Amino acid sequence: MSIDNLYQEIILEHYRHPQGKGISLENGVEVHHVNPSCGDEITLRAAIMDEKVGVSYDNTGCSISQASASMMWELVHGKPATEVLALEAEFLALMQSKGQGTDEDESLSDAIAFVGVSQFPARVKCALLPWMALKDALLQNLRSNNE
Amino acid sequence: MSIDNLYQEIILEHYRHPQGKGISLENGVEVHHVNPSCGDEITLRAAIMDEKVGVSYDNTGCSISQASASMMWELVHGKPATEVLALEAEFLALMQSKGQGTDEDESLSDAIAFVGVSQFPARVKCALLPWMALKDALLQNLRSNNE
Amino acid sequence: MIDVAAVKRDFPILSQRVRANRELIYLDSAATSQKPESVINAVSRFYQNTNAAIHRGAHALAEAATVEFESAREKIAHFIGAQSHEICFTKNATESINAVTYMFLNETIKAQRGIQVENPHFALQAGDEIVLTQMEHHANLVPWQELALKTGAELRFIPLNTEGRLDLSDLESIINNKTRVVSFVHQSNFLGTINPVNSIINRAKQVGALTLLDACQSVPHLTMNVKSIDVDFAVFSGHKMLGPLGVGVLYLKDPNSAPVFLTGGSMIEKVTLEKSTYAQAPQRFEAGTQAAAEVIGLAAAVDYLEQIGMEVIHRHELALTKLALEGLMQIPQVNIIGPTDLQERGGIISFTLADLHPHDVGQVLDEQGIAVRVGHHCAWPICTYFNVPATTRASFYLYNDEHDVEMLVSGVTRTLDYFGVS
Amino acid sequence: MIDVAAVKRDFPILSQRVRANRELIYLDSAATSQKPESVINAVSRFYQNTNAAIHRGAHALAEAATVEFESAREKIAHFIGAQSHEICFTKNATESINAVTYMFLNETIKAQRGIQVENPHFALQAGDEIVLTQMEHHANLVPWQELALKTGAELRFIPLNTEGRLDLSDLESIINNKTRVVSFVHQSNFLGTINPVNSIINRAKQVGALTLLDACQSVPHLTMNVKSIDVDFAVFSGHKMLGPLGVGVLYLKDPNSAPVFLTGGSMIEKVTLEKSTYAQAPQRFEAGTQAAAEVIGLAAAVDYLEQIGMEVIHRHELALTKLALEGLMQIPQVNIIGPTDLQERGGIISFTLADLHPHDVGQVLDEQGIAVRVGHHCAWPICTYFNVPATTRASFYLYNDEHDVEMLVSGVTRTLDYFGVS
Ligand SMILES: Cc1ncc(COP(=O)(O)O)c(C=O)c1O
Ligand SMILES: Cc1ncc(COP(=O)(O)O)c(C=O)c1O
Repeated sequence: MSIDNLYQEIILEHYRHPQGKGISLENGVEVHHVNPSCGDEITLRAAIMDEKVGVSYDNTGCSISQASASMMWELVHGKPATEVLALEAEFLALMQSKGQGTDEDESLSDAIAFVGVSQFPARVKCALLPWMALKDALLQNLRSNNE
Repeated sequence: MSIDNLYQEIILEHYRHPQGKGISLENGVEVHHVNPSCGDEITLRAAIMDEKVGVSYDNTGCSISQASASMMWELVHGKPATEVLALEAEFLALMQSKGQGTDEDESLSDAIAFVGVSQFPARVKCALLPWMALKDALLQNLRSNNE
Repeated sequence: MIDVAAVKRDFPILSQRVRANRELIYLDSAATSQKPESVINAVSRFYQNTNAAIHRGAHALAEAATVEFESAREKIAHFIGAQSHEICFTKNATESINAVTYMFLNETIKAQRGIQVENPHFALQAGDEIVLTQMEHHANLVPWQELALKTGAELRFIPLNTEGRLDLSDLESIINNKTRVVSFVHQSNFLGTINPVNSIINRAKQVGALTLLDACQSVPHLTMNVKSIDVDFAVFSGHKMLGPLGVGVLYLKDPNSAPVFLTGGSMIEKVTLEKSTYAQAPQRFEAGTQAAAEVIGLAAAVDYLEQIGMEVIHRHELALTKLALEGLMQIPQVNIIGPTDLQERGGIISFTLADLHPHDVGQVLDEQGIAVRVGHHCAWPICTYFNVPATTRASFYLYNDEHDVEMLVSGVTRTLDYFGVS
Repeated sequence: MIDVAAVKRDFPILSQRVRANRELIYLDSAATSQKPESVINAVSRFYQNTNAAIHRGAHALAEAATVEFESAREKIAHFIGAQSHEICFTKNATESINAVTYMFLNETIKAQRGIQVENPHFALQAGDEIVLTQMEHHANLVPWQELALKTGAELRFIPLNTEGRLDLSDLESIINNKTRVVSFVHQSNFLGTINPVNSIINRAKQVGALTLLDACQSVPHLTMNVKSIDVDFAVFSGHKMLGPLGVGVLYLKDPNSAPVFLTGGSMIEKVTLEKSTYAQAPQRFEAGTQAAAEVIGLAAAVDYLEQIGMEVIHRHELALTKLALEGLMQIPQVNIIGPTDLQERGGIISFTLADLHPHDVGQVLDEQGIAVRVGHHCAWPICTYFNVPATTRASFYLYNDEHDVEMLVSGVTRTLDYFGVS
């Protein structure tokens, strides 16, 4: 359980060069999530257009939460909503795997690197923060589409 | 620390045959005191006439609190107020003596028997209940006389 | 069957000798239970190996402490059939009940001031009714009196009958459309009576009232499942179920819609000088540094209880109660206050002895090493109803055996002798 | 002079190794302190020998438990210069503060409803002012926000300056004739600043306001006497001063005139179904079964502290703080948030490191066995003021030494290396 498992090169890379950061999307549902124990924050805007998910976000926080947001953006932006929700479920399972990984985790591509984070209970919330925000925004989108 | 120290013959005697019990005094200040942990209660009426203390009381409670009230009545009824307050202080000191007694405790005459009670912390309050009621009533008397 | 001799060996205090070198016969578990070595060690071990502020640090100890604390929560929740986030920790059952009464007070005041309330169910109006029973512990009476005084709500009581059971004949009128909450004890700590939970909760549901169960004397002694009784709140104390002092539990069926009570660190989401928002359950109800060692100790107590089995414990206590009732009732000067049969009762027996004051009875029993409780047992209205100043109470637990019961019965006879009562 | 090597041996946890077999460098005592063997044993011994419900039984154990509990109270009261009946026990300082804010709420509502109040000082009116500071722990902020919301009182704040001290230049206007209560922290758990207690209390007295001192970070670390500062309420937590979790203290200058907060058993005088009267202090504030083992453990902690001496402890911490400030300030990427000199400060140091997030800093320190705290330290408004998302915080206690400080300083350098920051 060395921290090198936590801070894998690809995570530090995303942290130094975050992808998709900055609120660029004009429409969509905006949510604001906070990790009260450390103060990490994310503002995320998501819309579903032609079944495809559009996401943009801005955040402050530790390397883990920033890298997670960056990789999440790469992974989900432009994907169908159902696929995005499945990815979210997969990522959650990965984070609960206590370092074991899951059977289906290849779908997460680079974000598999977060398996190391799942060995550090105090950091799991950091990695999950952007995904929780995304899920919240998507569900709100779907709900308002149904109205 | 056998309970025979607690239940001395004279205490049981007063418990079986309480002296002065029943509210007979017509005037005076009436107080009601309770020992919340066991439910012992005393209603006590006291007046100061010609510098002398008149007391009457009614009570329910354990042998210790009943005997204490009975002996207190014998000791203080008709005595000058200053002497009664001194006796109260003496009795309090006796009850705090943890079985050692005090230098001046002869003034308490039979009530010296309560020295045994002072070895049982949970029963000290039982013995003190009537005295606390008496003190309260006397101080209220004195205060209203000063007005 | 419980191997009581083996159980007794697990409880260091029970091998003590008291007063004039008497064997300790501990019959005061309804007040507080004794603790097995495993619980005492769980507490010490936490301080020796893991102690750190939970939910607040990224360092190794804090991480380990948080994991231990949250798995303890899971175990304790599971013990009563709840999910983790549905229970929060308090210092004792008394605080748990106050938490609920203050939730009502807070929402009532906010509604009166036109502030948005979190849950209108908690906002009372003058004339609303709160239903309790005549056999409540002060912990489940005084906080409601305070709430009624401050909100204009009114208290109503399900009455006792002379057998020491609830008289439900007027239930339909006592719990009516004005009733907003019904709060009652599962097993009476004074009488030993086990109340008909389902009848009362069903009636409360018919009128849309919230329900609170004071499970202080049931969770430690029988199998209890909050989901199957479908109650809104349940409270109990760790120290009565082999756990450490300083930890109580509040179960909430719908925790995230309940207003907050104590506020401060760790229960917040975001704070500015002017305004704060609050975290989700269970953190929402756990302000300040939590009693982690005690919670972990309580989980060890649950392990101990589960290993023996709650059904087994309940049957064991009933067997002792049968023996004690039979023995005591053969003494003509004994008057049992509470049910004299084994139907719907647990291992708590209150009695008076001739016209001896219970304080004196307890003292003579204590001289013989027998620890019972004397007084009003924090349920003064029961004394008033039965017109006794106080009672002597014996209560049994898994570490008591027939010998303890025999000592009690012979101790009572010896007490009569001591005071020369015949 | 403290013989730290000897002290460390008294704390079992400090000989532990963490992560990849690192020596544990515990620098998180401001969150919670570690416990010496004597405290851990005092708790275990109570359960092994004395455990019983206090103030409630006539039997031998109950008597012994009550005597131990009340002498622990006496010792703890004496430690802060108070009399026994002036302190009551809570579960933590957070509850102590909530107790006071709820006393205000309860009296305010009673006054509004025309019910006789116990003490009109506690009854607020819309427009009354409550003064806090900008550096309060959430525990001394959020409960007052709730009180203000429910009573219409307004919050005012003594502001921070960039040095991390209070700016008292407007004190006369901030504390004015509308001020009813002034509540503030003695030593900031975030900045290490020790506030000018006398100036603030004197001004509060001029306008007749009640005062509350949050002494969570002072009672454990310096000599404090509630009488000489003449404060109305003071609060602190046992777990930050070598004591067990689950016990806090509330000091009240005038306890018998304060309204009640938690109600239930043991705090009553007399109870009927309709109405209850309450006991005198301290029982008045101690509803339900108290955490006797923890209180007795806290008395053992006071013994330990007194044996070393609070003056000695304070000087020791200042020496370590000096060393740490010097060491850290030699690293150009370190930015200290809080006073950088030793005037009126204690052994708590918050800092940021380049633009690394404190969570990452804490993680790399932890990998080296160094336990610090990262985050907003339950004082989010300080982060907002200094415009930092969070800080890394090291805090010292009697069991830390120069070696610990050196490890911290070199650990910070190594953290910069790890993330390639130069
Ligand atoms: C200054 C200050 N006030 C209040 C508290 C709250 O103490 P507790 O969490 O023990 O209730 C703390 C510690 O967290 C503190 O440092
Ligand atoms: C039925 C019942 N309710 C409430 C309580 C209060 O529990 P605690 O004193 O642990 O808060 C007790 C025990 O004293 C009890 O027996």
